[in-house]
Parts: sequence; structure tokens; C-alpha cells
Amino acid sequence: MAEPTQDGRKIGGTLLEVKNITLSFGGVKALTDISFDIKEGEIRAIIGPNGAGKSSMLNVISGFYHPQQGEVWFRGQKRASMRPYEVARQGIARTFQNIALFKGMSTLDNLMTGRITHMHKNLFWQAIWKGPAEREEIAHRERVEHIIDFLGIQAIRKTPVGRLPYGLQKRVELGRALAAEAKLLLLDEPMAGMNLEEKEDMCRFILDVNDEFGTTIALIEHDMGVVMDLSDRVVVLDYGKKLADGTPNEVRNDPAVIEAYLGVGH
Amino acid sequence: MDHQSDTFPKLLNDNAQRFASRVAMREKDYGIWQSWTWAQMREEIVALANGLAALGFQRGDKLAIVGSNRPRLYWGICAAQCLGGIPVPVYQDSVADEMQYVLEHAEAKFVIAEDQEQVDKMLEIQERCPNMHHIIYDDPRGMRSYRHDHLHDFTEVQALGREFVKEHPEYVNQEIAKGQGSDISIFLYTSGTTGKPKGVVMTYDNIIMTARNSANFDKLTQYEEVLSYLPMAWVGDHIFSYGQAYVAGFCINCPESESTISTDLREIGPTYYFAPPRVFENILTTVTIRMHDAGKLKQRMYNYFMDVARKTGVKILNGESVGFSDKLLYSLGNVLVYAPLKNTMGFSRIRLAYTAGEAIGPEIFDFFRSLGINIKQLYGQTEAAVFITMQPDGQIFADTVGVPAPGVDVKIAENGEVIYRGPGVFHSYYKNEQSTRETKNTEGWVFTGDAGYFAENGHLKIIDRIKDVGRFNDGSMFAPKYIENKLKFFPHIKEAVAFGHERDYCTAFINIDLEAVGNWAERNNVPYASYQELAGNPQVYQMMLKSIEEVNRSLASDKLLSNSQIHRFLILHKELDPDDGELTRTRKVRRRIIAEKYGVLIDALYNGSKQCFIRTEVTFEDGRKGAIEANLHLMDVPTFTPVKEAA
Amino acid sequence: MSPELLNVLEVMLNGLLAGVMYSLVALGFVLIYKASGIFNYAQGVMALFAALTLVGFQTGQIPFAHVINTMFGTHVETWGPGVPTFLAIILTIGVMVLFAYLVERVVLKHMVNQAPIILFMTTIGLAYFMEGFGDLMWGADIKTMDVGLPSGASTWFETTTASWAAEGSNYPGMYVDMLDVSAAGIAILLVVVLTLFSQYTKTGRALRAVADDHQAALTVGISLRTIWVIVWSIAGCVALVAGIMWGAKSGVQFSLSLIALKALPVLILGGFTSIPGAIVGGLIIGVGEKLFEYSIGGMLGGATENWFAYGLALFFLMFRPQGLFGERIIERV
Amino acid sequence: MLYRESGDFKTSYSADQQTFPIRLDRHMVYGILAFAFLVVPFLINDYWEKSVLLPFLVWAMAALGLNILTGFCGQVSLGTGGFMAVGAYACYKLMVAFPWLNMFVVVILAGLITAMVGVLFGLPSLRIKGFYLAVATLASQFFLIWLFNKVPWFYNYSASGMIAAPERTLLGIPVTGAEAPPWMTYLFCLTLVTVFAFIAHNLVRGRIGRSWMAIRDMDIAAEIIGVPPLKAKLSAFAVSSFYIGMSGAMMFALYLGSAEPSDSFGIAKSFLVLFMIIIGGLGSILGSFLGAAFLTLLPVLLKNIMVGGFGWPPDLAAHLELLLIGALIMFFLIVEPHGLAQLWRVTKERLRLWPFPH
Repeated sequence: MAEPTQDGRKIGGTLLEVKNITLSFGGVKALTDISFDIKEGEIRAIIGPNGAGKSSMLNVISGFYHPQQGEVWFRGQKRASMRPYEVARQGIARTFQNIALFKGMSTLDNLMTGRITHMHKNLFWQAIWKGPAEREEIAHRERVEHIIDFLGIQAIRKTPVGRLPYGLQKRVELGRALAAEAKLLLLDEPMAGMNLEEKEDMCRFILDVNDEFGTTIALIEHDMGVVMDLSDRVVVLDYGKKLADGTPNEVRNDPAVIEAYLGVGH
Repeated sequence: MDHQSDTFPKLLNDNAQRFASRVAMREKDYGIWQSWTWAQMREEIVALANGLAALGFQRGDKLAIVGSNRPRLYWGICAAQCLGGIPVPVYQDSVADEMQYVLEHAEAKFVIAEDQEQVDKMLEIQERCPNMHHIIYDDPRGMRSYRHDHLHDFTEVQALGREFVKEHPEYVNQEIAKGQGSDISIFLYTSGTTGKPKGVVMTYDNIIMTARNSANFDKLTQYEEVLSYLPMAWVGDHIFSYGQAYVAGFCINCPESESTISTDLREIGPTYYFAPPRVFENILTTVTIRMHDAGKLKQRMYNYFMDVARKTGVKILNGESVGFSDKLLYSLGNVLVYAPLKNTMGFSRIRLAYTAGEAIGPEIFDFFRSLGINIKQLYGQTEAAVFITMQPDGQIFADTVGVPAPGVDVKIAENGEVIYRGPGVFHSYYKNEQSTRETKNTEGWVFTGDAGYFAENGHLKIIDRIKDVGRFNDGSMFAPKYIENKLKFFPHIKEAVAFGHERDYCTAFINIDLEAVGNWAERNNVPYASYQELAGNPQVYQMMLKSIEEVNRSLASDKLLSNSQIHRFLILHKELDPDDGELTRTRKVRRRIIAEKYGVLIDALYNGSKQCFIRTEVTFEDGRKGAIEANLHLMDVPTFTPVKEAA
Repeated sequence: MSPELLNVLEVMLNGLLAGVMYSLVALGFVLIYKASGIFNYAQGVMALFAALTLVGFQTGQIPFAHVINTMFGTHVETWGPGVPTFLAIILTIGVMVLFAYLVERVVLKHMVNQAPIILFMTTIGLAYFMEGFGDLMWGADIKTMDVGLPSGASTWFETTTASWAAEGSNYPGMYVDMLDVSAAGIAILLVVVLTLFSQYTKTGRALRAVADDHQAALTVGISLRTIWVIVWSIAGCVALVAGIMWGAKSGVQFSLSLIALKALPVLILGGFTSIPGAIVGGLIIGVGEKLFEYSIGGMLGGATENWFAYGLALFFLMFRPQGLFGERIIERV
Repeated sequence: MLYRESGDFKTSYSADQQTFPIRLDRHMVYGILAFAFLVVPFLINDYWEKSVLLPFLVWAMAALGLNILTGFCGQVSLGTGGFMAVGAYACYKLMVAFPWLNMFVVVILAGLITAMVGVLFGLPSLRIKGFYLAVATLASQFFLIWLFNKVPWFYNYSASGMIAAPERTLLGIPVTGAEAPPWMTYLFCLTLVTVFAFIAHNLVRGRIGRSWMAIRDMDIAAEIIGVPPLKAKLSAFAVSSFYIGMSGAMMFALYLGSAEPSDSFGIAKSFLVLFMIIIGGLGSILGSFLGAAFLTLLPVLLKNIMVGGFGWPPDLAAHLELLLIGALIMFFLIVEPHGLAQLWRVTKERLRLWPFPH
């Protein structure tokens, strides 16, 4: 029952739903009773001022924080208490607010690490290398090369990520998340600290990913222009509570949002 | 060989037999070099040909090729030729309007475009090209939501072809059999210094016979490796990466993208290399700049061994006998400097390198030859399918362009113009009988439009374009190109324009080379914020003055052009740019446009004024128009009394 | 009270006194770790070196005698009767401050902001260096340490505890060595002085600032280098006191440098960054070791002391990874 | 300067990912291996075998093992000596219990047993990190040494508490015990080290190696993108202990011939191996070999110079040696904290860029 949007993208049923999530760190309430859903194939934005609980919500979705109350439903099943890597295996990949790349490895290795959930050859085969292990490695290397081609980072394929400039590191991290070929992609402020040109590139990448790979995207972002253009639906958080939820236009004209977040007389 | 194949599709069939498993083409993609053998390439081309036939491609139809060097675009050329059609490659970085003129003039019915950027240009000019029916694209990225009925993906067309061949198994083979040497094989549009580009019509004989003669002349084999990075619309690329490749059967390597050409050159290590002089010049400039930043010890070693190379390197390469100690010193230099230098440039495996299109500076030419790189000059033009004169091994000189190519006769007309005749002479200019008659007379002699003369050793020496060769007021010959080339041989001068026709003395505009001069400025901590500011810097003027004096000294000793020494010069405040129409696509000076645009400056040079204000219109990278103003200094240059002939 | 209870008490008392010795060494580690983030493995060897130097001064030994003899074939041994104990201590402290200055000048200056593992390895290198240097300087034979501390069984303890025993049980009274008691006294004194110093004096606060973040401290104008010299000097003095105590107990010999390994579990228990943690940790380990040996050790073949401390520390770590008093490590993504 | 890379292009991913992609490196390594396997066995004598080659090979194997754990997976361990002891005693018990067993199988089985012990002592690594883990591994070190001292079953109730390697033959030639010819023991160890070095390289460059390095660089991010920390850390402990166990077995059976827990496998050995991988280069297979070579050949060199050259009494030489090693370690950690491997990487980079500046 996917109704196509105007530019031909199919938005499906609910992929992920959080119900009455409450999260506190020793008395400090980060999130109070928040519920919203993310539909298959859409670009869902989560906005709010600093400290509104955006990143905490992302950490709850990616299984890093376990909420005191509330449930997380993923693809129709209630999520049991899981370790973060099990959540990743279910098909959720993410990028981090301040880049969490593996400094000791090259760009290519970082991207290949993104494919860990898909590689299974055991220790014995890896030791021999020639044969099944190498075949698996090459198959995954080809998929990663397509992502490298897609992001246009061929030239830095073999440079250690520690040496890359900020903009490129952000792109490599997006590449690592794409390599996981996840159902749901969580982007934590992908455009923070970028200049105009880099922002335009990143927007095009996000749109292409959603369009060509059909990946559902949950996007945390401050730049209102970007959010309004990119996202199909927006949820607004403020001081750990849900302020508004709807299409960009509905949210922009919602008085509560205007008063709390966009400043009066927007 | 018995009756030799006289068209490229026939050559393709031969090669698919004799070199079936040898690699014919490679392309750096997804991190490694994807490769196709001659047999695989033939299968891909035949599938495309069938696809084109399925889309209604008739004999005689034109297929335009728009994009950088991609295997699929080279296959497009051969597929069109299989069906008796005519491929029309176009410069990929020309703007939409320039492409519109060429496509409409050639009545191109089909277009193979590389990627979204080129397809967008095609869609933009579609209404003004009624003949254009089908556009086929190679890289589908970004075009998923394009909804146009006559837009096809390359692989879809091939799939269509593989269906088509089921009903008409022999169709393509029959079409290939119909083809013969005299048929038209390709249209090559010249960049044309003045007016609209002209479509040079070349037959199979033109290209194949010239390719065969030149391949035998240089003993090319199927083991050559060539990197194809020059525009496909340029006759040089067509001969080296297509003509000679099909004749000799060697392998063509397409780089990953324009930005990775130097790393791909180093990875492939070609054995047969072609480049215009400006590419060699850039390499030399980067080498000298990087060596300036090296440690003292390394610099001293580098300079010492480069002197050794300058003394003996060229002789060793030419095979002349050199003292034992020199040979020993040179081999030590080879281990320490020359071989590693060639390795970083990607020239370690080069057996033969050609340069043409403009004169190359003597020290640039000798620099590469002293390293043991067999670089040779040739003189040619599109109308001659490239080869007019070539330098045979053993007779290589910096300032001449060699002896007439095999099968080509070269004469000097009474007005000093070089004329030639041979198998490579073009069929005609497409839909332009009048220029064809002007360029090619009834006995088949072609007028090159260049002035030149045969030196004592029988090698041709080119002076300048015949129509640019002017006369000073005192009647002596004024050859602007010859003077400009001498100026451009200095690394810090990028472009120069000389004036003197119907004047008392010679003057010149100078364009500094931002990279070389910028590097000099950094090392001597000379601050500059923009190109314009650096160009106006007095120290830079002194540097230019010193170089022009050197040119004057060498002109003084030249028997024909001794009194065209430069008396006054100025440094332009902006770089001459093809986008402003001041240069052609291959960076040749457009004198008429420059004369109109900078008239006020030229007059200032001749009325002795020290300063001159100028306001020029400029197009920025993204096509916006703007204007920049500047106050330029003009400076006098000491000249030398001509050296009288001793004998 | 029954003799068994008394025996247990005796074992615990000795355990406590041994614990004090462990915490004394652990203190040196904590000081340097707090101020420079360096886990100084060389603390043990510094104690050995300090003890050797002290004995050297007391007996008037000529440093590098062995080297001079082999080089020039001479047979020189001592330069005179030696120096009274009190002066010898002052001189040794001087040597240790010089040593601290040299370590900072030659080694630590280059090591700002290096990874902790690299710093740890440097101190092991330093330990090897000091060991070789100490042997060359003062010779490798075992020396007796005598600084006039009361030693031998304490009669007072013996009589009072004997009276606790129930009538008719011929319980001989606890054997407690006066040396341990005096060592405990000095240790407690030292701890009080140090805690006061680090909590309330200006340099003490600077010391704690440097411990948190080298660069931050630099930005507020604390001269990292002087702080490090001060800290290493204090650690040197603590090492001297530990050297004296351990030396008096079991002689000045190589095994003394192994007490560093004894201090590690103490640090685990008490946490690397807290002085009270080091003291309490030391006591727990001391008592625990002796009790375990006394009760179960025998059945397992004895000599369980050398691994029991680690077992206990490991057990503790599983529940509180940052030790008793260390701050809770919160990881952010 | 020596590198000629133009023309050396890759047409397949397996070629691109091979062990030595650059032609010159390939030739150098195969040359060295050919020299080691074909030439050295004929030149070897007892002195070279016992004091230079065998120790280097044994310590190289141990360094390989510890580098996998500390260099690639970031888990610092001070229990190397203890695990080597487990390898040695396992080898001894296997040799005594199954005299007919081929020596290669014995050493590998000893490695496997040590791997299991390693996993056991690796469990704490799930909750604790950094120094605390290092000290926790110290617990295993002291406990194991105490175990081998106190429980007579391990040394077959022999009076002295020492274990001695009985003679075993391989293809008819004695390989352990006194009569084993030097070239035989050398070749035996060399084969083991070469084969397992390549295996280590294969592990490190594949999926498992990447998950180790992910845990080392940022373990929280690694877990969130799908690396199971339990499997990664324990596999690192297992593989590392397997290598260290084998090196212990080789040291006991082939190098020393007999062993006594506290002095041959004491805490000093743990520090020695940790020095090797730090000076050699954390996280590099080549680094393990360079570190092992440095710390086995250096003392031999010093001894020869001081005792042989200057004729100093051995005890003075021993002290000076200790002092010099300590000084050298500090010097190295200041000049190149990333070790000899990094020094070699920088020199190689300079040679590839020659004559241009690095």
C-alpha cells in the first residue's frame, strides 16, 4: 500500500515505531514519553534546539541506551533487550555526531568494516585465505567500490582516515553506514561544520541514497533550510518532550514550534 | 600481407582472430583495471551495432560521440562504421551552443553521450537539432527519473541488439562486407582559429594507410601500451588510440577520470606516448618546483647529475660513442636520478614519445631526451591525418620537425608556404566546397597555411602561420608564432602574443604562469592576493625583462629573423582563456579577437606611453559575465646588433 | 578469648602492618599517576636505588668503585668511615631530587601527550636503566639497612596479648616486630602530610589540575615541567622511606624492586587516582593475604601470597571496574 | 630510489589485496625466505643456532602472538610469560604421553591448549579495559607460574621440579633432545614461524582483523556498527595465546631443552615480549619480527663487544647491558613511538618518492 510521492518515491508501512520512551541519566530526564514512527522509504527529520534529546533518541533507536520506560518496535516486532551489535545486525546503520571513524585504518578498510554484519567466513577459512574467504572478501570489496564510486572518494581510497579533512571524513563515515546496506539509516547531524558546497553535495548524496537504494533515513539536523527541503515528515523535540510531528509545512506553521524553536515572527 | 582489410570493422574481425586473447582495451574503474580482449570487444561492438540497427540506424547516418575517453565511446565509433555510418566525435568540454553547431552541421541522427552532464547539454539543444533522434548514455547515474522516450541506456541498446541478431544474424556482417577503403570513415571537426569549425571528412584509406605507414616507420607491435587521455575529437587521439591501435593491435588504457590522469599514467607505464608540448612543459615545471623544496643534499645531487645528463644523455640516447667515464657516470646517474624520476613521471617503460601541434622549447625537449626518453617531434594537421613530417631515430633535433613522412611529398610554395600530398590527404570539408577548393588544388596538393623552409640537413623548419607572417615597415619578415614560442619556452611565461605587422618594431603581451611564478613568490615571500596583483608586481616585470633580453640575444643570431627583436612589452592583468574566445580549444592564440579587445594596449605600446588603463569583459567559471579593470605598466627592452654572417 | 581467635588476630595484625608497607609503595605510584598520568613502574627500582644510596653514604662507599677498579686496575673501596644516618638521609633526598630533575629533563620533556601505554613502557625502560645503574654505582651484593629503627620482637605486645588469653591456655602472646609498628607510624605520618599537601596548598591543586589534562593545565599557565619535577621528587622521597622500611625488613637486594608488583593490586583496589584508596587498598590486601594463607593457603601448597592479591583485585574489578574510590568512567559516543 | 612501480598495475581485486602488492617488496621477501630456507642450514653451527637464530624465531612467534592481541585488538596483556609456560608444559605432557606423535602436531596441540587457557583468562577483558586489564593479566601470570611450581603432576613428580624434553625424531632425524643437529631444529622452527606468520597476515587483513582493529580504535562505535565485542576480544585472546603457547613449546622442546617455571617464564619475559612489539611496531606483522630481532640480537652483540672486545668481567657487562637496553628503550619510545615498522614505512615512502622530497 505504498503511495508514491510526487517525484515517484514509494513510502511504505511503518518500519520503526517508538512508544512512550522515557530515558533518564541518574535523575536527569533526557526524554519523557516520546512516541513517533518512521515509514519505509521516507526521509524523517528529528529537529530541536541543543540539548533537546535528539542524539539520545538516536542512541535509543540504535540500542546504545536502554530507555527506562517505553518500547521500540522494528518491522512489526517489539524489540527485546538487545546489545547494540544485534540491533545493527537487524539492519540499522548510523553515523555519529562527532566522527567515530577508525583512525588506525584506511578509508577502504573503514568501509569494509561497515560490511561486517554481512560477512560470515569463520576463523579457519580466514587463516587459509585463498578460496572461500578471499571470494567473500572480493564480493564485498566490489560492493564497497560501488559506494566509493557513488561518493566520489576514489582518490583517498588508501589514505588513513586520520589524515583526511573534516568534510571528507564525514563522507567516509556516510560511506561506512551505506556499506552496511541497512533498512534504516540514522544520520546524526551529517552537515554540521560544512561549507555551502559540501552541504549541497551531502544533500544530493542523501537524496540519491533514498532514491536509488530505497533506504529509509532518520535525519538529525539544525539547518532548517536543509530539513524543509529534504524531509517528508519532521518530529520536533524540545527539553526531551515531543513538541510537534508532521510534514515540514505543518511543523513550520505550528505555533508551539514557532514560539519554542524558530523564534517569534519567523 | 595479402589483400589487407581496408576498413576498421574488417580490421576488428582480423584482430579478433589473430589477437583473440590479447587485451585490447582497459579502463580503471572501481579501483582496478577492467579489461576486454579483442574477442570480447568485438562481441560488445557487434551487439551495439545490432542495437543501433534495431533503432533504425541506416547506412550513411551520422553518430555523434560526446564524452571523455571511455571504452564504450570508442566502441560507438566502430559500431557506426560497421553499419556504414559516420562517427562524429565532439569536444566534451565545449559549451552546448558550440556542440549544437557541430551536431546540426553534421546532421547527427544518433548521439552516444558519456554521462548526465553531457546528456543535459544534449537535451538543452534538442529542439535546435531536428535531426537528433536517439541519445544513448553510458553512465546512468542521476538519470533514474529522466522520462524521455528516445533516451536509451547503453546496455539496453546492446540487449536490443542481441535480440535483433536473432532475426537478422548476418545483417551486420553483410554491412561490414559492403564497406571499402574509399568510404567515409569519420568527420573530425577542427577547432578552427577563425570562424566556425570545419568538418574534415576522412576516408578509411586516409586513416588506415597513414596509420600503417607510421606504425611500420616506428616498428609498433601489438605489445605497445598507450594511455588515451586526449580529447576524442582531436585527430591525434584518433590516430594514436584508434587508427594505429586497430592496425598494430596494441592495447588502449582509459583513465578513471580527468583528475586521476597522472596517477593512472604512472600505474600503466605506457610504452608509446603522445602529448602536446604544453603537457611536457607542465611536467618539467612541476619537477623543477618540487626539486626546489627538496633538501640541500638532494638538490645538489640532482643538479650535478642533470648537468651530466645534459652533456652526455642526448648523445647516449642517439647511440653516439661517449667516453667510458661519462658512460659510467651516466649509469650511476641513472640509478640515482634519471630512472626514479622517470618512474615518478610514469615514463619508465616508454619506447617512443611524440609531440606535435606547436613548437617545443629546446631545453624541455633536451631535458626529456637526456633522461633517456626517446621523445620525437612531428609536424601535421587534421587534413593530413596527422603525419606530414616525422623525425627518424638518430636524426633528432630540437628546432626542426623532421623529414617527410613515408608516402608523403612536401614542397615549399613560392610564398614560403609548406604544401604536401599523400595518402592521408583528407577527402573534403563537409558541406563546404569553397574551403575545400581553397585548401586542396586539383593535383591533390594541400596548402598547410604554415610558413617554413628546409634546413641544410633536409629537415623542415616551421616558422609561423602564413597568414600571420607579416612584414615590418622596413620590409623584413615578421613571424609572431616563432617569437612567441621562444618566449613560452621559459617556465614562468604561460602565453605570449607578438605584434609587428606593418609596424616599425616588434612588441609583445606576456601572460605569467601562475603556478611557477606563484611558487617563486612563495619562496621569496613576495605577498600577492590575486593573479592580477602578481602580474603587476615590479619584481615579476624584472624577471620577464631578463627572459625577453635572452630571446632578443638568440633572435640576433638568427639569419632570417634577426631584426624582429622585441623593443617593448607589458604583462596582461588576466589569463588569456578559451572561454573568453581569446584562445582556441587547443590553446592557439586567436589574433583577430585579441587585436579588437586589446587595441588600446597595442597603440600604447607603440606611442611610447609608460602606463595604460584597460577594462576587459570576463566570463567566470559558472558562465556569469563580469569585468575587471587594471592599470598596466609598459617597459622597454634593450636590443642587440644582429651578428653578421662570418662566412 | 580462645587461642585460635588470638592467632587469627595476630595474623590480621601482621597483615595490617604488611598492608601499610604495600600502601606506602602504592602511594608513590598514585602520586605520579595523579600528576602526570604516567603509571610509573620504576617506583620499585627507585626504592631499591634510594636504599642503596643511603647505605652507600652511611658506609662511605665510593660510587662506581667496581667500574673504576676494572678501568684503572685500582682497588679502592671506601673513602672514609661514612656519614651519620641523619646526614645520609638528607644527601639521599638530594640525590633523588636530582634524579627527578634528570628524568624530567631527558625523558619526560619529549613525552607530553603520548599514549599511556607508551609512557608506561618508558617507565619500564627507566626501571631497567636504574637497575643497571644502581648495580654499577653501588655493586650488586646484598647490604643490611640500619637506620636505628627499633627492631626485634616487641615485649610489650607479647605480655599484653598473653594476658588476654583464657587462664590455663599456654598462649605465648603475639609476636609483633617493633620494626613493623614503627614503619606503620612513619607511613601514617607521611600519608597525613601528603594528603594535606595535595588538598590545600597551591602546588597541590596545580598537581591535581595537571593530572586531569596536560594541555588544559598548560593553558592556565601551570608550568608542566616544574610540577613534574616536584612530583617525581616527592615520589623519590616516598620511595626512600619505602626502601628503608623494606630494606630493614629483608635487606637491600634486587627482590626489593619487585615490591612494585605487590603494589599493583593495591592500586586496582583503591583506584589509580586516590590517595585514601591506596591506603585502604593496601590494608585490605595485607590482611586478606595473610588470612587466606593462614586459612586455606596451607591446603593449596602454600606461598599463595604472590597471586592471591591479584585474584582479590580481579574479583573486585569485575564489579567496580574503576576500583574503590576512582571516578566512574562514563563513555560517550 | 630502488622502486620501479610504473607499469605495475592491478587488474583484479585479489592482485590488489595480495600480501605484497609492490613488485620490489615481493622479490625482497621471497629472496630473504629462499636465503633462510636454502642457504642458512648449511652455514649454521651450534653457537649461531643456540644463541641467535632459535631465540629470534621463538621470540618472533611470541611477539606475533602478543601483537595480535595488543597491536591489533588493543588489549594490553602482561601474561605472556605465563601462557608460554602453559605451552611448554602442555608440550611436555603431550611428548611424554604420546611419544609416537609428530613434533609439529605436538607443538600445534600445545598451542591449542594454551588458546583455551587464554580465552579463560581473556574473559575479564569484556568488562575492564586498559591498565586494569593489564594488571588482571598479571594475575594469570603469577597464578600460572605458581600452579606449575606447586602441582607436581605437571612436572611428572620429578625431584628437581624441572622438565626436560625427551628425544623425538622427525623423518628419522632427532629434532629434540641433545643430538638434534642445529640445522634440523632451525628448519623446524623456521617452517613453523613462516607458515604461521602468513596465517597471521591472512587473519589480520580479513574480516576478523578489521573487527579487531575496530575494537582497538573505538570499541563503542565498533559495537554499534555490528562488531560483536565478545567474539572479537575472545578470538584475539585465543589466537594470541595459540601463538604464544607454540612459542613456549618451541622454547622448551627445541631451544632450551628443559625449563623451570619461574626463571624461564617469569614476569621479565612478559615485559620483554611487550618491549619487542612496542619497539618493533604495534599493529604490524613486520614490526613483530623487527622487535624480536632487535631484542635478541642486541644483547648478544653487546656481550661480544664488552666481554669479547674490552675484556670486562661478565657481571659488569651484564649490568651495563641492562643499563643500555633500558636507555635504548627510552630512546626509541621518544624518537619513534610507532616503532621500527614505522621507521621502515617512512623510509620506503621516501624511496618511492625519490628524488622528490617526502
